[in-house]
Amino acid sequence: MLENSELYKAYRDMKLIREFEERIRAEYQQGKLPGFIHMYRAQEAIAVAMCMNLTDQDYIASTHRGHGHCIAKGCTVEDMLLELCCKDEGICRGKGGSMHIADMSKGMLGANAIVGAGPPIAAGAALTAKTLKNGCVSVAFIGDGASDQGTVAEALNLAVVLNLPMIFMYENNYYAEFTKNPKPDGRIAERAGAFGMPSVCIDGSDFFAVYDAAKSAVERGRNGGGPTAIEAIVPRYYGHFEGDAQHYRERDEVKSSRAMSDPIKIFLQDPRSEGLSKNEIENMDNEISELIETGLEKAYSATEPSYEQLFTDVYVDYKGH
Amino acid sequence: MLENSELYKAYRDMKLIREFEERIRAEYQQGKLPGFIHMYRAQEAIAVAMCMNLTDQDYIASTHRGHGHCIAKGCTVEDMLLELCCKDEGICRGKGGSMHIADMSKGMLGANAIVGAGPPIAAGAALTAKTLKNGCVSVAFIGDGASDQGTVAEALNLAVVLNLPMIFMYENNYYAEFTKNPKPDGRIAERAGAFGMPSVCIDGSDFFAVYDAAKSAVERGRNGGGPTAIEAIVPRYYGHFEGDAQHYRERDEVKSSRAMSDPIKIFLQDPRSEGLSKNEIENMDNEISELIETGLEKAYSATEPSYEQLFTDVYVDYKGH
Amino acid sequence: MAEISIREAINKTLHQEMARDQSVIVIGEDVASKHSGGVYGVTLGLSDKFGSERVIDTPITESAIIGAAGGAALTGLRPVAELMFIDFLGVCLDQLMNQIAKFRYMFGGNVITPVTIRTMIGAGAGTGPQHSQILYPLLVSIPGIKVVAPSNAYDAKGLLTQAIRDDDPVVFCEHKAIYDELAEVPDEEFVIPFGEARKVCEGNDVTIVAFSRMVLFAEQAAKKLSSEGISVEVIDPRTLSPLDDKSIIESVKKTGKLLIVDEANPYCSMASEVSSVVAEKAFYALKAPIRKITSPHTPVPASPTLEAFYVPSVSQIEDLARELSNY
Amino acid sequence: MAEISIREAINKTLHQEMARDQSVIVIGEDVASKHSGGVYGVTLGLSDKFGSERVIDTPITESAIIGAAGGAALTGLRPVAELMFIDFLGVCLDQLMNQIAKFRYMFGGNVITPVTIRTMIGAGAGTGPQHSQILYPLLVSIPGIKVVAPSNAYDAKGLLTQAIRDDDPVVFCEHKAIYDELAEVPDEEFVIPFGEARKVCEGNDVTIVAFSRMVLFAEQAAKKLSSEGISVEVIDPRTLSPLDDKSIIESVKKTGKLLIVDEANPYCSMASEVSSVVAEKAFYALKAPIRKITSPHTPVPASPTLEAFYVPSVSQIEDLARELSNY
Ligand SMILES: Cc1ncc(C[n+]2csc(CCOP(=O)(O)OP(=O)(O)O)c2C)c(N)n1
Ligand SMILES: Cc1ncc(C[n+]2csc(CCOP(=O)(O)OP(=O)(O)O)c2C)c(N)n1
Ligand SMILES: [Mg+2]
Ligand SMILES: [Mg+2]
Repeated sequence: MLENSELYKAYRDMKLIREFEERIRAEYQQGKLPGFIHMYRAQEAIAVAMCMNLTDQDYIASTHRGHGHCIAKGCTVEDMLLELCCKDEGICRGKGGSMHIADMSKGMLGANAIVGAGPPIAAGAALTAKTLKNGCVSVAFIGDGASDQGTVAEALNLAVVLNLPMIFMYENNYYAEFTKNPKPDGRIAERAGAFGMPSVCIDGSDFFAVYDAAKSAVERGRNGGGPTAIEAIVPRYYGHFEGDAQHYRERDEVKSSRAMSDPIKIFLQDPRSEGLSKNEIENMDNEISELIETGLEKAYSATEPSYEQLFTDVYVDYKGH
Repeated sequence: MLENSELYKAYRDMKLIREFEERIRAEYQQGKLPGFIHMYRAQEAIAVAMCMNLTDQDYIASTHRGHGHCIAKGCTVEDMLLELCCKDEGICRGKGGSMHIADMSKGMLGANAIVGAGPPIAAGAALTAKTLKNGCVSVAFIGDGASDQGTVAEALNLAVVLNLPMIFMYENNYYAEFTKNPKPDGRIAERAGAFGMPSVCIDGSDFFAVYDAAKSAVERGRNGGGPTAIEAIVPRYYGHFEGDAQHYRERDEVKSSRAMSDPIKIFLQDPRSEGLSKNEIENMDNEISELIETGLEKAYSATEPSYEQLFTDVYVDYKGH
Repeated sequence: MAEISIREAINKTLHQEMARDQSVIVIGEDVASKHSGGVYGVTLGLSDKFGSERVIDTPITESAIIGAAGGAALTGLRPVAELMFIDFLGVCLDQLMNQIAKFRYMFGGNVITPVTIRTMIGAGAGTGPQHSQILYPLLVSIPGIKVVAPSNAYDAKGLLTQAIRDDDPVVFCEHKAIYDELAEVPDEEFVIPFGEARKVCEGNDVTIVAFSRMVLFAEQAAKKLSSEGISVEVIDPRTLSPLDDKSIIESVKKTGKLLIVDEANPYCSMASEVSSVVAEKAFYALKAPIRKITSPHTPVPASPTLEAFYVPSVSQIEDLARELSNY
Repeated sequence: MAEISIREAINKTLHQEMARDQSVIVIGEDVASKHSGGVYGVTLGLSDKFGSERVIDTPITESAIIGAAGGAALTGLRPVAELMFIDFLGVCLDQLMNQIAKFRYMFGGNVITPVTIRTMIGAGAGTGPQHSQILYPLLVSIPGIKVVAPSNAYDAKGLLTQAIRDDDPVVFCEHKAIYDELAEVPDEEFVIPFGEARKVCEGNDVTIVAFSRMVLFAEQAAKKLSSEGISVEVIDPRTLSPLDDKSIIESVKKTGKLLIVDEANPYCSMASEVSSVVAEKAFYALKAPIRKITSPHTPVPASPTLEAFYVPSVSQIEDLARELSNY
């Protein structure tokens, strides 16, 4: 059973992700943010329920749709906004942007613009944990589209063969860009299972379902039980990236899935959340808004990286040129 | 039920592979052949039973251990020996050698020195068959080690998504080079199955078992039923390549698996082969020896490729330089 | 003749070639998507016209896409595969480098491999380190592949037509920052043979060899310099492999000065390659050091500010060409 | 001091570094195999000494190997990953090019990525088109990777030690045809800094810059020519990225003649790169065209006869150096 303090944290993180994204979405639509951005909306429960089972020492490897993972793993909104605006004080000094946010102090090994590239990297972090016997685990977030990439299969197999403390957290939102996923529910989990690890398919809109699955997977990993796969089913709320008009989707599909599966609403309606006070939640909401507004102001007024920054950090001991 | 003529062909092809390889093995040990060569011994039933279900118009993509597949698909021993000796008259004009033998006239799309590279190519051939609606099927031979490569997973998935007329023929000999395969029997088939295709695991030393599995897979493919996976279990008789002393294997393991699983012996002992005459088989054996000796003589006395050949066939309309 | 964009020219060429030859198929991620035609709309309308059997959406599996295109080409089709961004070469290079490129050679000349791979290159669109690379030098180094990079809509049509009809594998590099550039393009089919550079403008003082988007920059620089009385010859090789050495050498023999502009990272680039060709074969014509402008030896930064520093600029080209003209 | 082979030097260095630093692990296909130590015996004995937790045999999944090495490096280990043949880059390039090479830059300098990738390169062993390539030019073009190619046992030890201790990703290229070359190598630990060329022999008439196995060929040619009274300076850059431009330029300023010998395919090669550096930065010192010897723009043929034509030869080097000396 989760304590109230934990439930508040769960709410707060989900809401923070939601508000963060809605806000940057509005900014993006006004042309104020560069690059591609991908909305995590409707998937918030997955990142938050997973990461609540992790410490800062545990690792995650994220995807192109990474904002939710970052926030759930503890990256600050301010750091992220500075990076989304590609400012010099950004967490990647503006060189990474939305699709490459990383924060080693939080065990966040990076969003990734190459679909399917995260799992081998997460396997490496799990190998570190296994080698150093530090009890840490490593999580790879993987889209349904990404699950087809050969690299993901390779990572699944390596995790089994080396018995790595690792979780494959699939987020099945049925779409890869503009193309509908032809896989039946549970297929991705089954596939991972066939590599020889326990696997389960759950409702990704249900915080508690994800939390329970994550908890036992993380425990298994910490106890030397090896890798686990979790497939979480969710709808995709917005287009693939901001600006995608989704002509390829039926209006009804979008509408009904939006209505039916708001993870925050579902969370609040769950009897297990009964103990949360309206007041407290309102306070949190206000705090969140403030956090984002302050962060955004800071980000907009921060300085651009200088010409010299183009050449730094290519190598440790000398510059690119 | 197979007719006697078919059973004779099965025997002949298996025996031809066996004798071909024993002969080139002896030559190789005397330093008379260049490059790496990999012995197919003990796996003969797989190639032969599979390819007996195919015509020259059907396709196969082979592996580094490709001699058996070539012979079973109809490449002539003479062509192959010329190529193994890297002669100008070789089927690849000496530029391919043992690991790259290909013969388009037989639908043989090439041995391949990159582990796991064949299945995407075979999927392409299956796509041609599907597009041209010519009723052909395409087979990828895949080692147990190769089955882990991401490319193989990608091909499995593509074959399912596009409903390609394709067969994934796994040859599980428990070894990848010097490393023992940690997979339980049937795991490879199960993995393919989890991608959404029918799959089966059989004894690869038993010609009839392979034949039956291949037959129904090929029929399914021809009839628009999509891809099938077959995992055939066999021992590895010799080292990974010629020259590998196999220090990593127990003597007993090698000995017992050799004794227990000679596919030719098993074939001849099967009641279904009762109708084959000793005499006829002896004649075949003699023919085979002669074929190989003649081929070898021709290969040794054939001419080396000339300097100009280095530059031809890089492009269709101009030379490399 | 109507002015159309590079995007439209490619789209029309695909329509034309698919209509002309039943064996041409289009395969890739989101290529069939209705109303969008891929992320940048290049394949719009193809699936409506030719159906899902010939315009094939695939899973996100580039090795399978490229490999299947190779296998299909070996067996009678003429696939046009899309590698959405050239940056994704990393997940499928083997099928291109060790398979498709080598089939004909390894198999003793007994096969053809008529694959066209369309792919997007280049920075300037704020797409960050993993979606903005050039990478064609890597392909140029591989024997058996032809590499094409059009800088305008006319060339895009003629070169893509040739690519699809070519019996060898061709990688066709589309710079995402110039998709909307307009030019007059005939409606009729035509091909531009590979290995023939285009003289963008004539000049006597300095030769500039530039590739893809950099051709546009070089042209701008040349215009500016011409107003200062400096006469610049701009050459667009159009095909990087095969490379039209002759036209470059001829031009350098006239001007004695060479500047090469390539958006790729500097080392082992086309800039290095062209320089080395001239330093070997037109050495005595040279009146000044051979100069190169490339992006720096750094990844492409996400920051638009840094990205603007990253991409070679028109003023850099002007400065160096001016400097060269003063030798 | 004992003479040992390049193979032994690498093996001893791995033993030494693993003993010295617990965070060094070795990972790859067959690297732990008892009695064999991989296909060419380079990792022999490591698993006996350091156990299967630090010497890790993997499935045949190069993307997972290289990617896991990258992830492990980000999180505190110093992995030495083996990519059995560099030809297999095609199935794992993304993890190297888009991930490992770019981590530090993309992540704003907040990480180090101390990965060493050992890999075999080169023709001359009859291994055919898919097991004999050089391919390092492709790596040199990628910002964020360091590329090393030793030509003797002494350098192999010093450079590999540096590679393992280096905080950046390093690809260490071992030419399979020179594993048995002997040299005196100290038992003690030592490092050779990256970016410092070795002057193989001094000379005044012609500079030869050569890489990997070609250094041995150039040295042979230089000996021969010296008996003819032609004085050749041979430079082995040892590290290809970073490249020691200075030593090359200095030498060309002395000799005025440059020949570059690189076993890679010709286009966008190290030969092109070095040529372009000199044509830009030492142009006025040049007394003759810059010449290059590379393998041709063809795959590596399986036939030993053709392979012998394919690989640059000592006599080709002699001929061109002689020609240059006559200018
Ligand atoms: C290797 C690679 N191929 C293709 C792409 C282009 N791409 C970016 S996101 C995406 C769809 C990913 O789908 P999924 O994994 O389901 O994640 P989702 O966007 O639904 O969260 C594609 C095809 C890419 N970035 N990398
Ligand atoms: C991509 C790639 N990785 C590694 C190798 C080296 N290699 C050649 S054969 C082999 C083992 C293959 O094992 P398996 O697929 O089981 O086939 P078998 O040799 O047992 O027939 C390996 C690792 C290769 N050729 N290609
Ligand atoms: Mg999805
Ligand atoms: Mg095997």
